[in-house]
Amino acid sequence: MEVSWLHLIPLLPLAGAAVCGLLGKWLPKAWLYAIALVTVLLSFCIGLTGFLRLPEEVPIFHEVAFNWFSAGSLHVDMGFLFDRLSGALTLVVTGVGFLIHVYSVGYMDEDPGYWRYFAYLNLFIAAMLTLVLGDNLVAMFVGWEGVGLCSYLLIGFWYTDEEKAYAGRKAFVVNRIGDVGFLIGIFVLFNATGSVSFAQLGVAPLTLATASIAALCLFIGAIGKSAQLPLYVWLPDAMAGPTPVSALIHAATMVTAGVYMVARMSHLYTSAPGVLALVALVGALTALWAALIGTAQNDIKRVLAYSTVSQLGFMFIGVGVGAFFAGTMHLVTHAFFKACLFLGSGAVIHGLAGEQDLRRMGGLRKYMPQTAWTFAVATVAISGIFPISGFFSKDEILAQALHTKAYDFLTLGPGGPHLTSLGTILYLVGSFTALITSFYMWRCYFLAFEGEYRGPEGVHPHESPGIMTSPLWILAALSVLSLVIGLPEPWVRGSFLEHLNWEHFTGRLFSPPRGGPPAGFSPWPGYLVALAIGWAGFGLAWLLYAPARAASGDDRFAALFPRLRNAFANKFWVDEFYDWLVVRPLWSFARGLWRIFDATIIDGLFINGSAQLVAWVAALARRFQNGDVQRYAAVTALGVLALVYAFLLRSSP
Amino acid sequence: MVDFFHAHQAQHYLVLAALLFALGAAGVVLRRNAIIVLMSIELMLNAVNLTFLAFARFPLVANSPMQGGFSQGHAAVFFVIATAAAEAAVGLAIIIAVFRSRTSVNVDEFDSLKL
Amino acid sequence: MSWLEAHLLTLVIFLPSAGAVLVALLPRSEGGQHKGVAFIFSLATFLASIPLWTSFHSGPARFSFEQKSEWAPSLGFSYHVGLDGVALLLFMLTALLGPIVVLSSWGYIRSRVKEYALALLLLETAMLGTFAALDLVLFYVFWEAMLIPMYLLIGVWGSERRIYAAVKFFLFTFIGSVLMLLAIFWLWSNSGAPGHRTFDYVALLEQGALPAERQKWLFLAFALAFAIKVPMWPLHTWLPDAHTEAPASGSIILAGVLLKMGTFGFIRYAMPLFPSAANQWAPAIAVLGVIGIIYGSLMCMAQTDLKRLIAYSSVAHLGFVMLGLSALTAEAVSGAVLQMVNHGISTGALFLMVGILYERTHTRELAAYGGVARVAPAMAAAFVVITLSSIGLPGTNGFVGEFLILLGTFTAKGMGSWTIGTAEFSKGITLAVLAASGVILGAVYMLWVVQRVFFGPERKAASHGMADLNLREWFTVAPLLLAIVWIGLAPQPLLDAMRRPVDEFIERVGRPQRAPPTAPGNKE
Amino acid sequence: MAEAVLFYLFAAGVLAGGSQVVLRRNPIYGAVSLVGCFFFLAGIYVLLSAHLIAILQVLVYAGAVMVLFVFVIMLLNLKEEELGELRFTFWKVVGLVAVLATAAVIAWRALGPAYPSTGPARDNAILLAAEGFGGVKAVGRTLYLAAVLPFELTSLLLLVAIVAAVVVAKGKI
Repeated sequence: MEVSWLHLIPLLPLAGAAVCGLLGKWLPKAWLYAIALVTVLLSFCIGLTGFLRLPEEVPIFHEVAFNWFSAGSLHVDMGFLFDRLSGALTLVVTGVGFLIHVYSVGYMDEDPGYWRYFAYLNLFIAAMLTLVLGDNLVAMFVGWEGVGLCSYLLIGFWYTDEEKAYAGRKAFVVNRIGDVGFLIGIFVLFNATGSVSFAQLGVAPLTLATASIAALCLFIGAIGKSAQLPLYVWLPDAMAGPTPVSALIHAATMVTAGVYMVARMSHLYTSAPGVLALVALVGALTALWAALIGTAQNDIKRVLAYSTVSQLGFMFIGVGVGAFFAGTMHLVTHAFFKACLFLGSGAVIHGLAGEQDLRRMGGLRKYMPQTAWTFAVATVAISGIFPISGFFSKDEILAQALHTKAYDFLTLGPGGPHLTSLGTILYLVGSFTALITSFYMWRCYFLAFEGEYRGPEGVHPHESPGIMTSPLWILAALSVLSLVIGLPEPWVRGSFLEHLNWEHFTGRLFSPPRGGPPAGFSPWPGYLVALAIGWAGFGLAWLLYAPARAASGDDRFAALFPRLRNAFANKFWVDEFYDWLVVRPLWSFARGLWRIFDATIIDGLFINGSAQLVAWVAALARRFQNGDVQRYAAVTALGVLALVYAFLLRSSP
Repeated sequence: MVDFFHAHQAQHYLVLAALLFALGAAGVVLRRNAIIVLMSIELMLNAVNLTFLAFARFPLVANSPMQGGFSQGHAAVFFVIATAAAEAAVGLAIIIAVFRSRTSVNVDEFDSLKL
Repeated sequence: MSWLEAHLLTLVIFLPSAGAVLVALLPRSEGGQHKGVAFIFSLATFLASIPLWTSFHSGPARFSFEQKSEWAPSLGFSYHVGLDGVALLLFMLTALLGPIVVLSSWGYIRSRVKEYALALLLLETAMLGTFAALDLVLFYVFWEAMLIPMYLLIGVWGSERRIYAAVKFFLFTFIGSVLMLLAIFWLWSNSGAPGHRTFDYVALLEQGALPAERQKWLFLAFALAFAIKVPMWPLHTWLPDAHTEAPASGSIILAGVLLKMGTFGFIRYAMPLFPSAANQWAPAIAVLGVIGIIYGSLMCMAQTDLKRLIAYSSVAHLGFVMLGLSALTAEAVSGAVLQMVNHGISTGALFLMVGILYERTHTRELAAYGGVARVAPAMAAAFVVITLSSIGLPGTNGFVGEFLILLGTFTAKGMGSWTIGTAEFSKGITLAVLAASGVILGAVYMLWVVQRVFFGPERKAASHGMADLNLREWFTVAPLLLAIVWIGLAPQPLLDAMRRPVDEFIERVGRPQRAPPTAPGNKE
Repeated sequence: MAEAVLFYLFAAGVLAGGSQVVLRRNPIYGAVSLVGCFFFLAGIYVLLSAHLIAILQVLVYAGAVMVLFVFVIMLLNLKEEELGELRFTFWKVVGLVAVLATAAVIAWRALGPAYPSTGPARDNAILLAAEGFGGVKAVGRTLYLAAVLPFELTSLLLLVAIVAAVVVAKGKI
């Protein structure tokens, strides 16, 4: 259905950003907060209204705001597409975004750059909404790069700290690498179909080769944006930004854009099963890789960052096995509990006057009970312990991986072995990762909230004000309540909950994988295993980091696996490896190229060399120009003789 | 009259002009005194004038292609004379100016033009 | 058509010259009246050029606002001016930059102010004339006339090594121009019987294609002149020196307009006049463009001098433009033309900002900067926005241009392919992918600059109470910022204006006409 | 016949005067012999029917210009030791040889077959003589009709020369 109000959803926060950014310095604080919050809230309300009024038969709202640019055969509209997927994500973005705005009012109140902060935050919401709502790849790319920009600005928010500024730059550049992949993906699709809009791409017939290349290129974009191997390195560093930013951008919304894009392009990805398998594999590897690193981090935000990378890996397993609904469902639930976790960590940091080191926390449950409770709820959710949302969404992914038929047609090379067992491998890796996830999340909880207070002297841990704790409670509640969208479809069939069931809800939205969706399996075995895994992780954490002796838990862990833990703690030396492999060689190469090629060969040898040659010739010629007029006259006479000779004796008969 | 033309065609005048030109050129090349150099230049100019007049008098075609006919040769001589007068005036002025600063009129001592 | 309408273009072109006459008549003095006159006249030029934009519509005529007066009919040259969409955009850009340039060095230029104002005004007329000329001699006259004021701007009001830079600039440009002049004469002598020869661009264009063998050499002669001006790798080394030594106003003109002369020359003269040669050389030019993109970006990463760095970034950006022009698809050429405008705005603005910084700190060393954002937040914000435009972030003008160029190149099937071993690589796709890496490198070096200059702890240059943008500086920066966002959000009017000339360009160059067969045995 | 005698007489005078200019060490003798040379040259011009030019030669050259020379020579009043010796250097010899060779080539060529004794040149010359060729009227018509622009420009040239001579010679104005 064509409507004319969709553009308001991203436009309102954008207007808020403009007002805050241009006038914020002079506006009274209260006004500024009001503008920033109300614009987001209004967007949420519009989104909610639209969501509830989506027509049943064709659940799509569509609007072409204006023709952005067209040249040759290319036609790019600034158009918006509001269907069940983008609608739900709009609600998540504006909803969680609004809560984080509220939280930020408390968190950033004392920072002199608060107006800048809210401008960026609103700009981010606008960009993210453009990404989600864009009805074509280019509009999506606008949001895609826009969120990257906001991420850059917010990570480097405290720009006087060189390291934080560097982290922002790193995030942007690494994202750019992915973005270029995304761009090339757009070009491939345009080259093949002559269009960039989802509506036409969703039905365009594509050859396997084109689909694979396009899917691969777009996935490179997703790898960058969603921090997957090998481009995940920016996300942990991105924790340099204010904590609410980490919650909103680097956990709940922006980083999930890659998952959203793959789901949005399900038609393309199901046409390229090889790339689909790659998506799942990358997701699984990243999930495991980041979870392992997460076990040995001491910065509370870094633990959460690696857990985000790991959870994103889970989502990619979900979309990679063709279960787009499972991946996106985890996206939604993850948004709630991860935002809750990050905000909780923010409250901890706030209450400890900036302390982020888990080793210098402990026993905080006594000082900040609300934070501790909500943190615990979210930890339960992420560990996949029954019955909170994470359990269902994560298990749905694993179950879909185990039973997937997406790879049935896939062989390893022409005539090679079939890849039917790939799903099982993914399941095993995913389950093991779930175990580790549960372990490190509980470790984090125990270290921070249980045991004795080990923090710095003179700091009085205290609970945060209500404006910060209330979003925590709401998010914790959402983490619990969102379990309803993950209940297995057979359980809710017929009841009013059916409409809330994610699989049912998004049913017609995604193209099924080539082998069709897995059907007719019982969820119970998977649930039992998952339950066991969740508790096992908790148990392991308890063994090593039991509240009473949490402080020495790391030592016990190190005693068990000394080398492994060292590798985890050093993040597998990936940053150092990239530095050695790419960063430093590139800069040295640039300098060498400049000195040797540009300055010496082109400029020195050719340019100044030819000038030098002219100077030599001139120096030679100068010896004849000695100022003696009579010698000039003599030479002239010689010339006249030559001319006369030539004219009179040579040329005429 | 006719016999005279028979005996004295342009070539005699041209040879005379060549010799006069050579004299002037030799003066320019050989003499150091700037005034004499200038006078030698006048000689050369007159040699050129002589050629103009000779060719104007003994044309190879019946009608001149130029407007004004063969008198154009005379017009050219007229301009040369005017130019020569101007040149002599400026040249002598330069000689005076140089003599003031260098107290010499020897051209081989004037070499400030060299790079 | 009223008299004013018929002569509007000429009036706009020569309005700055009128200002120059006035400046010349004013007595030499210490006060600001010379700069004032220059500002008023350049502003008036811009205001007078606005009707050109508003009343421009692609009618049946190829060129709007055309005016032709005989000059020397026996020699075949005339005063013939007119604008098509492409020229109009660059013309408007020049008119917009005019007053900004005058304001930019208002406080910095303190010596020989009268001559300075004269040079700026004459330069503006020459630049406007170059874009509007439709006669090769007129074009050449304006083209060379730009050289002299620019040479003086660098050589008189520049910094330490200004003489070296000015001479280098002059010689580079001049060497190319001379060959172009020869080619122009050749075209003229070939354009008809004696007495009926012409230098008129339109007439020459309509005469049809020359033999391919001839086209090759003539194209090379024109292309060399323009390639130096662009500048294309490896003829770029005059640019860093000229930019580094020139005063801010000179740098803005250089980046904003003069470099466009090269690319404009390609799209207006070199390629349409010699279509089959252009078609034949296009892949080579595209390769040089891509080399320029990557090489220029790498050079940026190696610089320690702020202005030199931005100068090298021009090499990269102009590489994009050349790539787009030589891709010969409507998308890429449109993108290239748009990118010319974009580069003029954003790199002009970058040099403006650097000039503002330099005026305060008197250093261009990156190492001396740091933490400027803390003392001058508005300056930092403006710089960041310009940076984003320069690295082509969506929502700014840079994105649309780069996107169209890359997309157009990617889909350029006419370029053929390279064969390496058994694998076949489409030239368009390969070049687009390589060029896209420039997008990454662009972010690397520009954000590095932002961090180095504005972020981090306050270093030497920022410490002695640096003032934020003052009102005059706001007046110079704000129009450019507005243009960045405006073109980024609504580029369509610009694309509409250039549609017709771009289509004609593609029509002519993209599919080469059958060139008359060359002499037997001269098989190409 | 008389004309032939006159021609050789005048030619001898011209060459004698010219060589005195080159060979005389003191410029004042040179100047005086140059005047003589110009007079003889005027005679040659008459033989060529260039009556107006011959008169101008005497008036302008032998009169005005040479007076200027003599005046300057007197003004400078060079002393004996300032006159300078005639010194032969390598380049002077080269120049002299080149000059003589040039004259020889021209003379040899002029005496060659380009102007046959009979033929068009002779016929044309006879025709021309009948038309008052070289008189004031003929030359004047050419000057004022065909070459009026250069003629007027000459006045400008002379003006410039006057100004230049004053500026250069005066030193300080």
